[in-house]
Amino acid sequence: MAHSHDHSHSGDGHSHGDTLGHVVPVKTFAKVLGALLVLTIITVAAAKIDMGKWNIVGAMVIASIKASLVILVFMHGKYENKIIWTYILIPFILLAIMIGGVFTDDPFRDRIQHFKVTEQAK
Amino acid sequence: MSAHASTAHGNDEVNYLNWKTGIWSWLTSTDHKRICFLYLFAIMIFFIGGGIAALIMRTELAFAGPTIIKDPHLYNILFTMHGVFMIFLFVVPGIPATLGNFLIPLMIGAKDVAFPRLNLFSFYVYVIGALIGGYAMLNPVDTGWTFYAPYSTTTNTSVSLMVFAAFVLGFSSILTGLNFIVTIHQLRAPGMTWMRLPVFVWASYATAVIQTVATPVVGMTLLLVIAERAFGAGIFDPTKGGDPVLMEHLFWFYSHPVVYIMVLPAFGVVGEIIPVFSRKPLFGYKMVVISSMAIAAVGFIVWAHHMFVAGISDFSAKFFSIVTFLVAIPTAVKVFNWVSTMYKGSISFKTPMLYAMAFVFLFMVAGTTGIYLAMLGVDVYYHDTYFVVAHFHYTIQGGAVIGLIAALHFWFPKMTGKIYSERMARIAFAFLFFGFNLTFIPQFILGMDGMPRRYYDYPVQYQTLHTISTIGAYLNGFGYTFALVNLLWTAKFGKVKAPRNPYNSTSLEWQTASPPVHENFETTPVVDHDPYNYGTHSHA
Amino acid sequence: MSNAAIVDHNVPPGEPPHIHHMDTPTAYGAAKLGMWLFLATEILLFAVMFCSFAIMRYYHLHEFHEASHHLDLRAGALNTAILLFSSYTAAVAVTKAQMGDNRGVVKNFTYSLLCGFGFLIVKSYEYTHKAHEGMFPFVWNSDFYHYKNFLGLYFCMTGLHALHVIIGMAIMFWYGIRPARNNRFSGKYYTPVELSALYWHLVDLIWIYLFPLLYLVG
Amino acid sequence: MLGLLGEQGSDFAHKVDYAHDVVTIISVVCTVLIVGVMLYFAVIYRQRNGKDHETPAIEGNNTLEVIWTVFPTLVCIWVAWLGYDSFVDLRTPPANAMEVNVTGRKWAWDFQYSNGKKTTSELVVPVGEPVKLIMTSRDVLHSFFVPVMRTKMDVIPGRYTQEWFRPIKTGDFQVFCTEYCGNEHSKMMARLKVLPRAEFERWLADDSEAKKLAAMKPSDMGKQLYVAKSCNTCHSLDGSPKVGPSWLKLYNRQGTLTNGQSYVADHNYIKESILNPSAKIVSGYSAGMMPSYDGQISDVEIESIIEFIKTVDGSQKIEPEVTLPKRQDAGASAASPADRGKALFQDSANACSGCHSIDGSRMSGPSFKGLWGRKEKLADGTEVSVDAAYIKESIWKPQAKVVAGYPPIMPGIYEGKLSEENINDIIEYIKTLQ
Repeated sequence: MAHSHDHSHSGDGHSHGDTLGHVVPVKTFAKVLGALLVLTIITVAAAKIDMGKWNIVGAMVIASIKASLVILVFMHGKYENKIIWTYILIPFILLAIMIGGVFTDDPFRDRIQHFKVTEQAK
Repeated sequence: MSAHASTAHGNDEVNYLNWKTGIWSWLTSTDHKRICFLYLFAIMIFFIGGGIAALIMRTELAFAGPTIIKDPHLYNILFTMHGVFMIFLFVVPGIPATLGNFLIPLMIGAKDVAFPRLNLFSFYVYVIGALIGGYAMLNPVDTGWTFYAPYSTTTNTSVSLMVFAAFVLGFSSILTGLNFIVTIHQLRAPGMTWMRLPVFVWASYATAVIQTVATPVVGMTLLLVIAERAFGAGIFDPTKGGDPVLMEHLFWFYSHPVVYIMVLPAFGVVGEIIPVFSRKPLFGYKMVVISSMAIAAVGFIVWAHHMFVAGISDFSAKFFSIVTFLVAIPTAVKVFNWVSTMYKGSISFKTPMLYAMAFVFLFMVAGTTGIYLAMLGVDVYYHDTYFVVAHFHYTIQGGAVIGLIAALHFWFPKMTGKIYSERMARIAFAFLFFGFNLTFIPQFILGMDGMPRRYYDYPVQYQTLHTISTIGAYLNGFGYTFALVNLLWTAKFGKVKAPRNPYNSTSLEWQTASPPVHENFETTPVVDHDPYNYGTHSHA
Repeated sequence: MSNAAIVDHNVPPGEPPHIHHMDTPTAYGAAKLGMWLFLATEILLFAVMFCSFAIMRYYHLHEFHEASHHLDLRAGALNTAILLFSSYTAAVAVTKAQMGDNRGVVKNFTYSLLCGFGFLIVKSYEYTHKAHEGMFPFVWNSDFYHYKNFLGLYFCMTGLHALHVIIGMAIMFWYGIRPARNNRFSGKYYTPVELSALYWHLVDLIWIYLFPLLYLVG
Repeated sequence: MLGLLGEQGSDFAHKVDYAHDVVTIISVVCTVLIVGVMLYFAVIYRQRNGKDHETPAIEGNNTLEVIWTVFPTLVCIWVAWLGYDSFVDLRTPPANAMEVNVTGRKWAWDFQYSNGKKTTSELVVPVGEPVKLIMTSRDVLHSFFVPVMRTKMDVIPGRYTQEWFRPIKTGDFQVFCTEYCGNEHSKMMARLKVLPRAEFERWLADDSEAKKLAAMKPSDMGKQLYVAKSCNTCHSLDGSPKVGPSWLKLYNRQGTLTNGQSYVADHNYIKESILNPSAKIVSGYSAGMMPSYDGQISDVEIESIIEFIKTVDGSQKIEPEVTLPKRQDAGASAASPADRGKALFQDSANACSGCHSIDGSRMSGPSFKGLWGRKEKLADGTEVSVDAAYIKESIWKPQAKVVAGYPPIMPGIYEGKLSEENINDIIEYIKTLQ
């Protein structure tokens, strides 16, 4: 709440010369693209190895690294202010809450014996 | 307290109401104040529609056995219609889209919202949603407003259309919320610091956040219901390996926070009204602000308290029960602050103040009965009984709708430039308040006796209380009609012109003309004090 | 009691409405915040399906594994590369706009558009193939009945994603390419380019998660 | 304490009620205090003579803020604990609990005991012993709510949920469905009958009928069921067409359906047709005539009926076959209204006799013997005396007033099929069956 009272600026403190926002050189983008493609290959390769339930963890970790790269560089996230970062993070937090909340339910449900309607009859 | 500086510039003749005329100029206006009226008229249609549905239902329920409705299917349609109209089409856009639209720019000293055209667009999205919903009523839905699977995925009424309408309406809600967030961040007048924002703006901000980030969840959930119906996606339908309880989870993930979309702005309204009529600063402004944000945040982690008997795991039920109690604390803090604001005040009982005080009482009842429903063992008994119905109506009607009516009375002079008849407004208030309690207190008792909700017919032992409740409903309906007709009549034919600042308020929206000029302020305001700048500081 | 000082500030009287509604940096900040908020809602739209996916996978782990092998991994990987590349060109377009290079904007957004088309072509190839095999809505083959939960989600997720691809392409064309051809953008004004690109990156972002979930680990 | 929730029927009810009463007292005290303080302020600090008096600019008080944040927190913790505590009991059935299977369906409750005994809309349990209900649904969500037991749980298709209670007193209690489930949601009730132990044992052991059936050869059992389940009303064994297709050489018969597709009357087809009669209608017959036997018939019974069908080759004699008159224009040929009514009753096109006996024996619907003027207890607990209006309503709108203890399975096909005159004739006929 303690952020700038000076509302009339965009809050983007990284203005470069003429432009309103930060200018990222094309070369940086190219490097990131390379990294993303390499990470994709790693994901595919990692999926070929059977690591049980760690497969999905690994895949999600790599995906999250890729997503962070996209947000930070491609989407100029690195140069955005706190407000925007709040709203970048909120959906991910809510997704975590949603999945976390739903998973307090299903894995903990009583496994009631499938008595009997059928068993009894047979 | 004076507004001399500005009256010099003021031109009372030209204002936002008359600077352009003709229906077309209203329908295409991007002026937030005019859009407020567009919404107001649109939602009132559905308020009346939902209200009539409620009265028909109450009439049917007045006596045991089939009375005026011969077919239970029709009854089921009516309560679905009542729920869908009241929730998706009336209360959710209720305060935010009408008064939020009107007041946020005025209160923060802006000319308009950040995206005026988007604002108008979201109104028309609302209209499209409403039209789709209306079209769906040709084969009326009978699922209840909750659209629980697998009933909703198997009934042959037009559920797909109706939930699509709800999806579209959600889109409108999202765009409104988004607009407000950006407006409050970017367009505050010079000197309007965050801690000088009126609590209504804070409440609206919290509301807007919920609108923006919760609504997509229900939107997608409803789309998945359509997918289930259209091609059996196998997500919610148990016969295809889906999980109906998952649908409940996702539905309540939005539909619990939506309760705060409805009621938080009403908190804001009460926080505005009480200081003005007590001539006191709002007691504990900071805590009121923090509690608004806390309610919005906690609202996202308590949803499964709607599902204690839905077949969720005991662990889940226990977890969600405990976090639910977290809501009680900031809400209690708010009530304490409102009441303390009146301490040593100079209290006048204009109609808005009567509504605000009624709100405190009704909300105490709503809040304390909410405690029962958060308690695991007790909720098992009360779940899906009339106790829940009564609690919900105390929260939403006693909270959000009374808040809306209070706000309409309070800001009426600003919105229309007219002064309504205080006597008529008080008579309406009396009917409304008395009728409301007469409707729903018997329903609490019915709930204690175990009467389940959504029953077309009931065992005879419940009849007396149902009859009383029906009488109350009619009084309540009469009160609403009276209040709204009074306001509408005054707006159209009223003779008494409102001054700039009829209540001697110190917050910004009262410092401009009544009604305001097209771009709100004759000159950009510079704010140098708190919104509730009342009373004398003791120089001890 | 202090006055509510209302001082003439900076707006000359008689201005037409809304033209000077906000000054340029404010408008830029507002538009960007608005867009990010909108992207947040989009992510939450997909969040529901990710959550459903998690639960359904929990219940039908084995079926999900098997069913994911029925998807065309090469098509999925190709589409991933296409989208990553298109995201890169979209990002480059923003830099070009910031430098006032309108032709660069047109060129790079056109690459992105073409990639979008490529993505859709591959996707429709996959869909037709699935329809052929009887793993498609309305033509379910009962042999694949137990894959229904996976495939239902697969079609909901990729279908909605494809819809976003189409919307993203329309936005890039309408708000990016079209005005750029009229040399509208400069270092002072390139908001539409940045917002279109942001939207397009979101499409990529979602796919980054969809690809391993659907095609790889199942 | 306060007894707000009414009669307590289970041993944990008092715990729930205690939690409820504690929170009631807290709520009332808080509401009265807050509203009282508000009104007190309103009175003593009211504006006088329409003029404002000077007010202090009090902006807050940290001590107070802390107090009224901490105090509600403490109260909430206590109250949450009370709710939690009562809930743990509600959800912890003792290991030795007697299990009863409960199936919810639109719109009735079926119960099955571990010895195979089945009831509909009536759950009988012994007093003083824990009962665990293992519940599932056949169609949509339902919820099994026994107010006196203070317990409730949703019933979900495709899954089992459970609830339990230990009754502490005998008597008849109400069971509601509290999860909205469609048109007759408010009629989806059941009785909970708590009996003394010995009486319950007797009731449970009374399975003479079931035992006799179980001892039989499947095809013989099927033959018995053919009559007991009223199949004979609509399906002949000699190839003559009735309301439904004949069972003569039915097994593996091939033919076309009303939708043009072909069918083979194999195991699956027959089973489906029993459980979901409208799914596949043989060409030449109409849908909606046969009530669903879903929930009315066990898998074993279906098996034995199929075994019986396999044996039907035209040689079978149907011993208790009601001699049905040939289909006729019922109204014209008979003389008195009662005779016309009798003809309508026996007319296989109406199939009344499939579910209603005329000798007082219990079938799927109430017997017509002595029906006229009888007081019937309805499923919703109200009473109705059988008069012309009730019979008419029951024929045209069978689900409107279902007699307690009977499943709501009568098809709603008679409106438009039977005229008012026809019904009057039937009423005259019923009057003769005293």
